Amino acid sequence: MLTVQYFARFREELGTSREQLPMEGFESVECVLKHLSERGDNWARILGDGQQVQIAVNQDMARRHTPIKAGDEVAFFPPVTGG
Amino acid sequence: MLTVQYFARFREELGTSREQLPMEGFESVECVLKHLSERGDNWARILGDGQQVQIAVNQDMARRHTPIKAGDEVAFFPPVTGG
Amino acid sequence: MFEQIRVQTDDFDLSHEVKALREGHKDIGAVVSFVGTVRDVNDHADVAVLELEHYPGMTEKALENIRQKAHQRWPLQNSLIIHRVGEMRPCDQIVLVAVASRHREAAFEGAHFIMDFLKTHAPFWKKETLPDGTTRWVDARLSDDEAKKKWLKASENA
Amino acid sequence: MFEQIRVQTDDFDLSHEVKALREGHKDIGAVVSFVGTVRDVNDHADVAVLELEHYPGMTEKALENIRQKAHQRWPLQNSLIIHRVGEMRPCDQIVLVAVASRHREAAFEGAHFIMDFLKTHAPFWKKETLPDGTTRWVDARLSDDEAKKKWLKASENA
Repeated sequence: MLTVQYFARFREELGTSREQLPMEGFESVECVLKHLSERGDNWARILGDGQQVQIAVNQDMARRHTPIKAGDEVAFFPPVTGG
Repeated sequence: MLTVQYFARFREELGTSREQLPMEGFESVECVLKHLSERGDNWARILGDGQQVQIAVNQDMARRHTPIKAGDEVAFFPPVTGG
Repeated sequence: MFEQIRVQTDDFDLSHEVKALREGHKDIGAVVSFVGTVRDVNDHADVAVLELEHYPGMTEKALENIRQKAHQRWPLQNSLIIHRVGEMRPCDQIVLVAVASRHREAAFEGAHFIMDFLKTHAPFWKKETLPDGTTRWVDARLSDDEAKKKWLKASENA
Repeated sequence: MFEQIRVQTDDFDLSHEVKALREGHKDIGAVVSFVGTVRDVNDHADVAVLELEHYPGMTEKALENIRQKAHQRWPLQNSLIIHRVGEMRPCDQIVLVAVASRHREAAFEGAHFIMDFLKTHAPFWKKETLPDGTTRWVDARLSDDEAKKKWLKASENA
Protein backbone atom coordinates (compact mmCIF):
# COMPACT_ATOMS: atom_id res chain seq x y z
CA MET A 1 0.00 0.00 0.00
CA LEU A 2 0.86 3.64 -0.48
CA THR A 3 -0.31 6.53 1.70
CA VAL A 4 -1.19 9.60 -0.33
CA GLN A 5 -1.80 13.00 1.25
CA TYR A 6 -3.14 16.27 -0.16
CA PHE A 7 -2.68 19.72 1.33
CA ALA A 8 -4.10 23.23 1.13
CA ARG A 9 -5.98 24.03 -2.09
CA PHE A 10 -5.51 20.47 -3.38
CA ARG A 11 -7.04 19.03 -0.20
CA GLU A 12 -10.02 21.37 -0.50
CA GLU A 13 -10.67 20.91 -4.20
CA LEU A 14 -10.14 17.15 -4.22
CA GLY A 15 -12.25 16.83 -1.08
CA THR A 16 -9.81 14.52 0.64
CA SER A 17 -6.71 14.88 2.78
CA ARG A 18 -5.46 11.32 2.87
CA GLU A 19 -6.03 7.95 1.26
CA GLN A 20 -4.45 4.52 0.89
CA LEU A 21 -3.62 3.27 -2.60
CA PRO A 22 -2.77 -0.33 -3.47
CA MET A 23 0.67 -0.51 -5.12
CA GLU A 24 -0.19 -1.21 -8.78
CA GLY A 25 3.26 -1.27 -10.25
CA PHE A 26 3.95 2.35 -9.42
CA GLU A 27 7.63 2.74 -10.16
CA SER A 28 7.80 6.46 -9.63
CA VAL A 29 5.71 9.41 -8.47
CA GLU A 30 4.86 10.01 -12.14
CA CYS A 31 2.89 6.74 -12.27
CA VAL A 32 0.85 7.69 -9.20
CA LEU A 33 0.03 11.08 -10.66
CA LYS A 34 -1.05 9.49 -13.94
CA HIS A 35 -3.26 6.99 -12.08
CA LEU A 36 -4.90 9.70 -9.97
CA SER A 37 -5.48 12.13 -12.81
CA GLU A 38 -7.43 9.41 -14.65
CA ARG A 39 -10.12 9.69 -11.97
CA GLY A 40 -11.65 12.60 -13.88
CA ASP A 41 -12.35 16.32 -13.81
CA ASN A 42 -10.86 17.80 -10.63
CA TRP A 43 -8.16 15.16 -10.48
CA ALA A 44 -7.03 15.77 -14.04
CA ARG A 45 -7.23 19.55 -13.63
CA ILE A 46 -5.14 19.54 -10.45
CA LEU A 47 -2.74 16.63 -10.86
CA GLY A 48 -2.66 16.22 -14.65
CA ASP A 49 0.16 16.91 -17.07
CA GLY A 50 1.56 20.41 -16.98
CA GLN A 51 0.05 21.32 -13.62
CA GLN A 52 2.16 22.91 -10.89
CA VAL A 53 2.31 20.09 -8.37
CA GLN A 54 4.85 19.95 -5.56
CA ILE A 55 5.70 16.49 -4.34
CA ALA A 56 7.04 14.95 -1.14
CA VAL A 57 8.03 11.31 -0.67
CA ASN A 58 8.43 10.22 2.95
CA GLN A 59 8.37 13.87 3.97
CA ASP A 60 11.23 14.97 1.71
CA MET A 61 10.75 17.20 -1.31
CA ALA A 62 10.71 14.95 -4.40
CA ARG A 63 10.26 15.05 -8.17
CA ARG A 64 8.09 13.27 -10.71
CA HIS A 65 10.80 10.73 -11.45
CA THR A 66 11.49 9.95 -7.77
CA PRO A 67 11.13 6.15 -7.32
CA ILE A 68 8.61 4.83 -4.78
CA LYS A 69 8.05 1.56 -2.98
CA ALA A 70 5.27 -0.04 -0.92
CA GLY A 71 4.78 1.66 2.45
CA ASP A 72 5.91 5.08 1.20
CA GLU A 73 4.10 8.27 2.15
CA VAL A 74 3.54 10.44 -0.92
CA ALA A 75 2.14 13.96 -0.72
CA PHE A 76 0.90 16.38 -3.37
CA PHE A 77 0.44 20.09 -2.78
CA PRO A 78 0.55 23.51 -4.44
CA PRO A 79 3.73 25.64 -4.21
CA VAL A 80 4.42 26.43 -0.56
CA THR A 81 3.75 29.92 0.83
CA GLY A 82 5.05 29.99 4.40
CA GLY A 83 7.20 32.57 6.12
CA MET B 1 39.85 80.28 15.47
CA LEU B 2 39.57 76.58 14.87
CA THR B 3 38.35 74.01 17.36
CA VAL B 4 40.35 70.78 17.21
CA GLN B 5 39.25 67.60 18.95
CA TYR B 6 41.01 64.29 19.57
CA PHE B 7 39.35 60.98 20.40
CA ALA B 8 40.17 57.56 21.79
CA ARG B 9 43.84 56.53 21.53
CA PHE B 10 44.78 59.92 20.06
CA ARG B 11 43.18 61.74 22.98
CA GLU B 12 45.03 59.53 25.46
CA GLU B 13 48.43 59.65 23.81
CA LEU B 14 48.34 63.36 22.99
CA GLY B 15 47.04 64.12 26.49
CA THR B 16 44.33 66.46 25.26
CA SER B 17 40.78 66.13 24.03
CA ARG B 18 40.14 69.62 22.69
CA GLU B 19 41.96 72.83 21.88
CA GLN B 20 41.52 76.13 20.05
CA LEU B 21 43.94 76.98 17.24
CA PRO B 22 44.33 80.41 15.66
CA MET B 23 43.68 80.23 11.91
CA GLU B 24 47.16 80.60 10.43
CA GLY B 25 46.37 80.34 6.77
CA PHE B 26 45.10 76.78 7.06
CA GLU B 27 43.52 76.13 3.69
CA SER B 28 42.81 72.47 4.24
CA VAL B 29 42.94 69.78 6.92
CA GLU B 30 46.37 68.85 5.56
CA CYS B 31 47.81 72.20 6.74
CA VAL B 32 46.46 71.69 10.26
CA LEU B 33 47.95 68.20 10.42
CA LYS B 34 51.31 69.52 9.25
CA HIS B 35 51.21 72.28 11.85
CA LEU B 36 50.32 69.89 14.68
CA SER B 37 52.85 67.22 13.75
CA GLU B 38 55.61 69.85 13.99
CA ARG B 39 54.98 69.97 17.75
CA GLY B 40 57.26 66.99 18.20
CA ASP B 41 57.44 63.32 19.16
CA ASN B 42 53.91 62.10 19.94
CA TRP B 43 52.34 64.59 17.57
CA ALA B 44 54.56 63.57 14.67
CA ARG B 45 54.15 59.88 15.45
CA ILE B 46 50.35 60.09 15.60
CA LEU B 47 49.44 62.82 13.12
CA GLY B 48 52.50 62.84 10.84
CA ASP B 49 52.79 61.78 7.22
CA GLY B 50 51.71 58.24 6.48
CA GLN B 51 49.82 57.74 9.74
CA GLN B 52 46.30 56.33 9.74
CA VAL B 53 44.30 59.38 10.80
CA GLN B 54 40.56 59.67 10.36
CA ILE B 55 39.23 63.19 10.01
CA ALA B 56 35.93 64.95 10.61
CA VAL B 57 35.17 68.56 9.72
CA ASN B 58 32.07 69.99 11.35
CA GLN B 59 31.06 66.46 12.36
CA ASP B 60 31.19 65.00 8.86
CA MET B 61 33.81 62.50 7.73
CA ALA B 62 36.44 64.43 5.75
CA ARG B 63 39.78 63.97 3.97
CA ARG B 64 43.20 65.59 4.09
CA HIS B 65 42.34 67.89 1.20
CA THR B 66 39.00 69.00 2.68
CA PRO B 67 39.04 72.85 2.85
CA ILE B 68 38.50 74.55 6.22
CA LYS B 69 37.54 78.03 7.38
CA ALA B 70 37.56 79.97 10.65
CA GLY B 71 35.03 78.62 13.15
CA ASP B 72 35.19 75.06 11.88
CA GLU B 73 35.31 72.08 14.21
CA VAL B 74 38.03 69.64 13.13
CA ALA B 75 38.49 66.24 14.73
CA PHE B 76 41.26 63.64 14.45
CA PHE B 77 40.86 60.04 15.55
CA PRO B 78 41.95 56.47 14.85
CA PRO B 79 39.82 54.23 12.61
CA VAL B 80 36.42 53.76 14.24
CA THR B 81 35.51 50.46 15.92
CA GLY B 82 31.85 50.67 16.91
CA GLY B 83 29.08 48.16 16.40
CA MET C 1 16.27 22.53 26.79
CA PHE C 2 16.29 24.99 23.90
CA GLU C 3 14.32 23.61 20.95
CA GLN C 4 15.78 24.99 17.73
CA ILE C 5 12.80 24.08 15.55
CA ARG C 6 9.29 24.90 16.72
CA VAL C 7 5.97 24.77 14.90
CA GLN C 8 3.31 26.17 17.18
CA THR C 9 -0.01 28.04 17.37
CA ASP C 10 1.26 30.32 20.17
CA ASP C 11 2.92 33.67 19.64
CA PHE C 12 6.58 34.14 20.61
CA ASP C 13 8.62 36.82 22.35
CA LEU C 14 11.62 38.03 20.38
CA SER C 15 13.76 39.19 23.34
CA HIS C 16 13.13 35.98 25.22
CA GLU C 17 14.06 33.80 22.27
CA VAL C 18 17.21 35.73 21.35
CA LYS C 19 18.33 35.61 24.97
CA ALA C 20 17.81 31.84 25.08
CA LEU C 21 19.61 31.45 21.75
CA ARG C 22 22.69 33.23 23.16
CA GLU C 23 22.64 31.38 26.51
CA GLY C 24 25.91 29.58 27.15
CA HIS C 25 27.67 30.92 24.05
CA LYS C 26 30.02 33.66 25.24
CA ASP C 27 31.76 33.96 21.89
CA ILE C 28 28.65 35.24 20.08
CA GLY C 29 29.15 38.76 18.76
CA ALA C 30 26.18 39.05 16.40
CA VAL C 31 22.56 37.92 16.37
CA VAL C 32 20.42 38.54 13.31
CA SER C 33 16.70 37.94 13.66
CA PHE C 34 13.97 37.96 11.09
CA VAL C 35 10.35 38.41 12.14
CA GLY C 36 7.67 37.90 9.51
CA THR C 37 4.32 39.53 10.21
CA VAL C 38 0.82 39.47 8.72
CA ARG C 39 0.28 42.49 6.49
CA ASP C 40 -3.25 43.84 6.41
CA VAL C 41 -3.08 44.33 2.67
CA ASN C 42 -2.03 41.69 0.18
CA ASP C 43 -2.48 42.17 -3.55
CA HIS C 44 -4.67 45.26 -3.01
CA ALA C 45 -7.24 43.57 -0.75
CA ASP C 46 -7.72 43.88 2.99
CA VAL C 47 -7.00 40.75 4.95
CA ALA C 48 -9.08 39.96 8.03
CA VAL C 49 -7.73 36.53 8.94
CA LEU C 50 -4.78 34.51 7.74
CA GLU C 51 -4.79 30.76 8.22
CA LEU C 52 -1.58 28.78 8.12
CA GLU C 53 -1.80 25.11 7.16
CA HIS C 54 1.22 22.82 7.28
CA TYR C 55 2.31 19.21 6.81
CA PRO C 56 3.02 17.93 10.33
CA GLY C 57 6.17 15.84 10.45
CA MET C 58 7.52 17.03 7.15
CA THR C 59 7.52 20.64 8.35
CA GLU C 60 9.88 19.98 11.24
CA LYS C 61 12.08 17.77 9.06
CA ALA C 62 12.30 20.40 6.30
CA LEU C 63 13.08 23.21 8.74
CA GLU C 64 15.79 21.21 10.50
CA ASN C 65 17.28 20.36 7.13
CA ILE C 66 17.45 24.03 6.14
CA ARG C 67 18.95 24.92 9.52
CA GLN C 68 21.65 22.25 9.15
CA LYS C 69 22.51 23.50 5.66
CA ALA C 70 23.05 27.01 7.04
CA HIS C 71 25.34 25.64 9.76
CA GLN C 72 27.37 23.72 7.18
CA ARG C 73 27.77 26.83 5.09
CA TRP C 74 28.59 29.48 7.72
CA PRO C 75 30.27 29.33 11.15
CA LEU C 76 27.14 29.76 13.26
CA GLN C 77 27.06 29.35 17.04
CA ASN C 78 23.33 28.69 17.24
CA SER C 79 20.09 29.18 15.31
CA LEU C 80 16.37 29.00 15.81
CA ILE C 81 13.27 28.71 13.62
CA ILE C 82 9.79 29.25 15.06
CA HIS C 83 6.85 29.11 12.64
CA ARG C 84 3.29 29.62 13.76
CA VAL C 85 0.32 27.71 12.32
CA GLY C 86 -3.42 28.20 12.65
CA GLU C 87 -5.32 31.48 12.61
CA MET C 88 -3.58 34.84 12.66
CA ARG C 89 -4.62 38.45 12.18
CA PRO C 90 -2.99 41.54 10.64
CA CYS C 91 0.17 42.61 12.51
CA ASP C 92 0.54 39.21 14.20
CA GLN C 93 3.97 37.61 14.13
CA ILE C 94 4.13 34.52 11.86
CA VAL C 95 7.74 33.42 11.81
CA LEU C 96 11.00 33.99 13.66
CA VAL C 97 14.41 33.04 12.35
CA ALA C 98 17.34 33.97 14.60
CA VAL C 99 20.97 33.20 13.93
CA ALA C 100 23.97 33.79 16.20
CA SER C 101 27.59 33.97 15.12
CA ARG C 102 30.92 35.47 16.13
CA HIS C 103 30.71 38.02 13.33
CA ARG C 104 27.88 39.78 11.57
CA GLU C 105 28.49 38.61 8.01
CA ALA C 106 27.74 34.96 8.80
CA ALA C 107 24.74 35.92 10.96
CA PHE C 108 23.18 38.07 8.22
CA GLU C 109 23.81 35.55 5.47
CA GLY C 110 22.72 32.56 7.56
CA ALA C 111 19.41 34.16 8.54
CA HIS C 112 18.71 35.33 4.99
CA PHE C 113 19.53 31.87 3.59
CA ILE C 114 17.21 30.14 6.08
CA MET C 115 14.33 32.50 5.21
CA ASP C 116 14.81 32.08 1.46
CA PHE C 117 14.76 28.30 1.73
CA LEU C 118 11.92 28.29 4.25
CA LYS C 119 9.85 30.21 1.69
CA THR C 120 10.38 27.58 -1.01
CA HIS C 121 11.10 24.30 0.83
CA ALA C 122 8.97 24.22 3.99
CA PRO C 123 5.40 22.89 3.61
CA PHE C 124 3.30 25.82 4.79
CA TRP C 125 0.31 27.30 2.98
CA LYS C 126 -1.47 30.58 3.64
CA LYS C 127 -5.20 31.11 3.21
CA GLU C 128 -6.63 34.60 3.50
CA THR C 129 -10.13 35.52 4.63
CA LEU C 130 -11.22 38.94 3.37
CA PRO C 131 -13.55 41.20 5.43
CA ASP C 132 -16.57 40.04 3.34
CA GLY C 133 -15.89 36.45 4.37
CA THR C 134 -14.54 35.19 1.05
CA THR C 135 -11.38 33.11 1.26
CA ARG C 136 -8.48 32.57 -1.09
CA TRP C 137 -5.23 30.66 -1.04
CA VAL C 138 -2.16 32.87 -1.31
CA ASP C 139 -0.17 32.25 -4.49
CA ALA C 140 3.52 31.48 -4.32
CA ARG C 141 5.67 34.41 -5.41
CA LEU C 142 8.01 33.86 -8.33
CA SER C 143 10.49 36.16 -6.58
CA ASP C 144 10.77 33.64 -3.73
CA ASP C 145 12.02 31.04 -6.13
CA GLU C 146 14.54 33.47 -7.58
CA ALA C 147 15.68 34.48 -4.09
CA LYS C 148 16.49 30.85 -3.36
CA LYS C 149 18.39 30.44 -6.61
CA LYS C 150 20.91 33.14 -5.78
CA TRP C 151 22.27 30.89 -3.01
CA LEU C 152 22.66 27.95 -5.37
CA LYS C 153 24.58 30.19 -7.76
CA ALA C 154 26.76 31.55 -4.95
CA SER C 155 27.53 27.99 -3.96
CA GLU C 156 28.60 26.99 -7.47
CA ASN C 157 30.95 29.95 -7.69
CA ALA C 158 32.51 29.25 -4.31
CA MET D 1 7.49 59.71 19.95
CA PHE D 2 9.71 57.00 18.50
CA GLU D 3 13.34 58.16 18.28
CA GLN D 4 15.03 56.41 15.38
CA ILE D 5 18.58 57.25 16.45
CA ARG D 6 19.62 56.74 20.05
CA VAL D 7 23.04 56.86 21.69
CA GLN D 8 22.67 55.82 25.31
CA THR D 9 24.35 54.17 28.28
CA ASP D 10 21.24 52.10 29.11
CA ASP D 11 20.53 48.64 27.77
CA PHE D 12 17.58 48.08 25.41
CA ASP D 13 14.85 45.47 25.02
CA LEU D 14 14.65 43.93 21.57
CA SER D 15 10.93 42.96 21.66
CA HIS D 16 9.93 46.36 22.92
CA GLU D 17 11.91 48.19 20.25
CA VAL D 18 10.72 46.03 17.37
CA LYS D 19 7.14 46.44 18.53
CA ALA D 20 7.54 50.23 18.64
CA LEU D 21 9.22 50.20 15.23
CA ARG D 22 6.20 48.41 13.72
CA GLU D 23 3.60 50.58 15.49
CA GLY D 24 1.26 52.28 13.03
CA HIS D 25 2.69 50.55 9.94
CA LYS D 26 0.22 47.82 9.00
CA ASP D 27 1.91 47.09 5.69
CA ILE D 28 5.12 45.80 7.30
CA GLY D 29 5.72 42.16 6.47
CA ALA D 30 9.35 41.78 7.56
CA VAL D 31 11.53 43.09 10.36
CA VAL D 32 15.23 42.27 10.40
CA SER D 33 17.14 43.10 13.57
CA PHE D 34 20.82 42.96 14.31
CA VAL D 35 22.05 42.80 17.89
CA GLY D 36 25.79 43.18 18.50
CA THR D 37 27.07 41.81 21.79
CA VAL D 38 30.33 41.90 23.76
CA ARG D 39 32.29 38.71 23.23
CA ASP D 40 34.36 37.54 26.19
CA VAL D 41 37.26 36.67 23.95
CA ASN D 42 38.84 38.99 21.42
CA ASP D 43 42.12 38.14 19.69
CA HIS D 44 42.78 35.27 22.10
CA ALA D 45 42.52 37.31 25.29
CA ASP D 46 39.75 37.41 27.89
CA VAL D 47 37.89 40.67 28.09
CA ALA D 48 36.62 41.86 31.47
CA VAL D 49 35.27 45.29 30.55
CA LEU D 50 34.61 47.03 27.26
CA GLU D 51 34.43 50.81 27.18
CA LEU D 52 32.74 52.61 24.32
CA GLU D 53 33.84 56.16 23.57
CA HIS D 54 32.09 58.30 20.98
CA TYR D 55 32.01 61.79 19.46
CA PRO D 56 28.80 63.38 20.78
CA GLY D 57 26.99 65.28 18.08
CA MET D 58 28.82 63.71 15.19
CA THR D 59 27.66 60.24 16.26
CA GLU D 60 23.97 61.07 15.93
CA LYS D 61 24.57 62.92 12.66
CA ALA D 62 26.57 60.04 11.17
CA LEU D 63 23.99 57.43 12.22
CA GLU D 64 21.08 59.46 10.83
CA ASN D 65 23.00 59.90 7.60
CA ILE D 66 23.51 56.14 7.25
CA ARG D 67 19.85 55.51 8.07
CA GLN D 68 18.72 57.98 5.40
CA LYS D 69 20.99 56.36 2.82
CA ALA D 70 19.39 52.99 3.52
CA HIS D 71 15.91 54.50 3.09
CA GLN D 72 16.92 56.04 -0.22
CA ARG D 73 18.24 52.72 -1.45
CA TRP D 74 15.48 50.32 -0.34
CA PRO D 75 11.72 50.72 0.25
CA LEU D 76 11.82 50.67 4.06
CA GLN D 77 8.81 51.44 6.25
CA ASN D 78 10.86 52.30 9.33
CA SER D 79 14.28 51.78 10.88
CA LEU D 80 16.04 52.21 14.19
CA ILE D 81 19.63 52.44 15.41
CA ILE D 82 20.48 52.21 19.12
CA HIS D 83 24.14 52.27 20.11
CA ARG D 84 25.29 52.07 23.69
CA VAL D 85 28.28 53.97 25.07
CA GLY D 86 30.15 53.72 28.37
CA GLU D 87 31.14 50.54 30.22
CA MET D 88 29.92 47.12 29.15
CA ARG D 89 30.73 43.55 30.06
CA PRO D 90 30.89 40.24 28.17
CA CYS D 91 27.48 39.20 26.79
CA ASP D 92 26.05 42.72 27.13
CA GLN D 93 24.19 44.12 24.14
CA ILE D 94 26.10 46.96 22.40
CA VAL D 95 24.09 47.86 19.34
CA LEU D 96 20.66 47.31 17.80
CA VAL D 97 19.78 47.95 14.19
CA ALA D 98 16.21 47.10 13.19
CA VAL D 99 14.67 47.61 9.78
CA ALA D 100 11.06 47.10 8.72
CA SER D 101 9.83 46.63 5.19
CA ARG D 102 7.00 45.06 3.20
CA HIS D 103 9.27 42.27 2.01
CA ARG D 104 12.26 40.51 3.48
CA GLU D 105 14.86 41.28 0.81
CA ALA D 106 14.83 45.02 1.52
CA ALA D 107 14.77 44.44 5.29
CA PHE D 108 17.79 42.10 5.18
CA GLU D 109 19.79 44.31 2.85
CA GLY D 110 18.87 47.54 4.63
CA ALA D 111 19.92 46.21 8.05
CA HIS D 112 23.14 44.73 6.68
CA PHE D 113 23.98 47.99 4.87
CA ILE D 114 23.40 50.08 8.02
CA MET D 115 25.66 47.79 10.08
CA ASP D 116 28.45 47.81 7.50
CA PHE D 117 28.46 51.61 7.32
CA LEU D 118 28.05 52.00 11.08
CA LYS D 119 31.24 49.95 11.49
CA THR D 120 33.26 52.27 9.23
CA HIS D 121 31.51 55.68 9.39
CA ALA D 122 30.18 56.17 12.92
CA PRO D 123 32.64 57.64 15.47
CA PHE D 124 32.76 54.95 18.16
CA TRP D 125 35.89 53.45 19.68
CA LYS D 126 36.24 50.35 21.84
CA LYS D 127 38.72 49.97 24.67
CA GLU D 128 39.14 46.62 26.35
CA THR D 129 40.21 46.00 29.91
CA LEU D 130 41.70 42.53 30.42
CA PRO D 131 41.28 40.61 33.71
CA ASP D 132 44.79 41.70 34.85
CA GLY D 133 43.74 45.33 34.55
CA THR D 134 45.71 46.19 31.41
CA THR D 135 43.80 48.11 28.76
CA ARG D 136 44.04 48.27 24.99
CA TRP D 137 42.20 50.01 22.20
CA VAL D 138 40.53 47.64 19.77
CA ASP D 139 41.99 47.82 16.27
CA ALA D 140 39.75 48.42 13.30
CA ARG D 141 39.24 45.29 11.21
CA LEU D 142 40.28 45.43 7.58
CA SER D 143 37.30 43.19 6.79
CA ASP D 144 34.95 45.95 7.96
CA ASP D 145 36.30 48.25 5.31
CA GLU D 146 35.90 45.56 2.68
CA ALA D 147 32.34 44.84 3.84
CA LYS D 148 31.45 48.48 3.26
CA LYS D 149 33.02 48.48 -0.19
CA LYS D 150 30.75 45.73 -1.50
CA TRP D 151 27.82 48.18 -1.23
CA LEU D 152 29.66 50.85 -3.20
CA LYS D 153 30.40 48.29 -5.89
CA ALA D 154 26.80 47.08 -5.95
CA SER D 155 25.71 50.68 -6.35
CA GLU D 156 28.01 51.29 -9.33
CA ASN D 157 26.71 48.18 -11.07
CA ALA D 158 23.08 49.12 -10.48
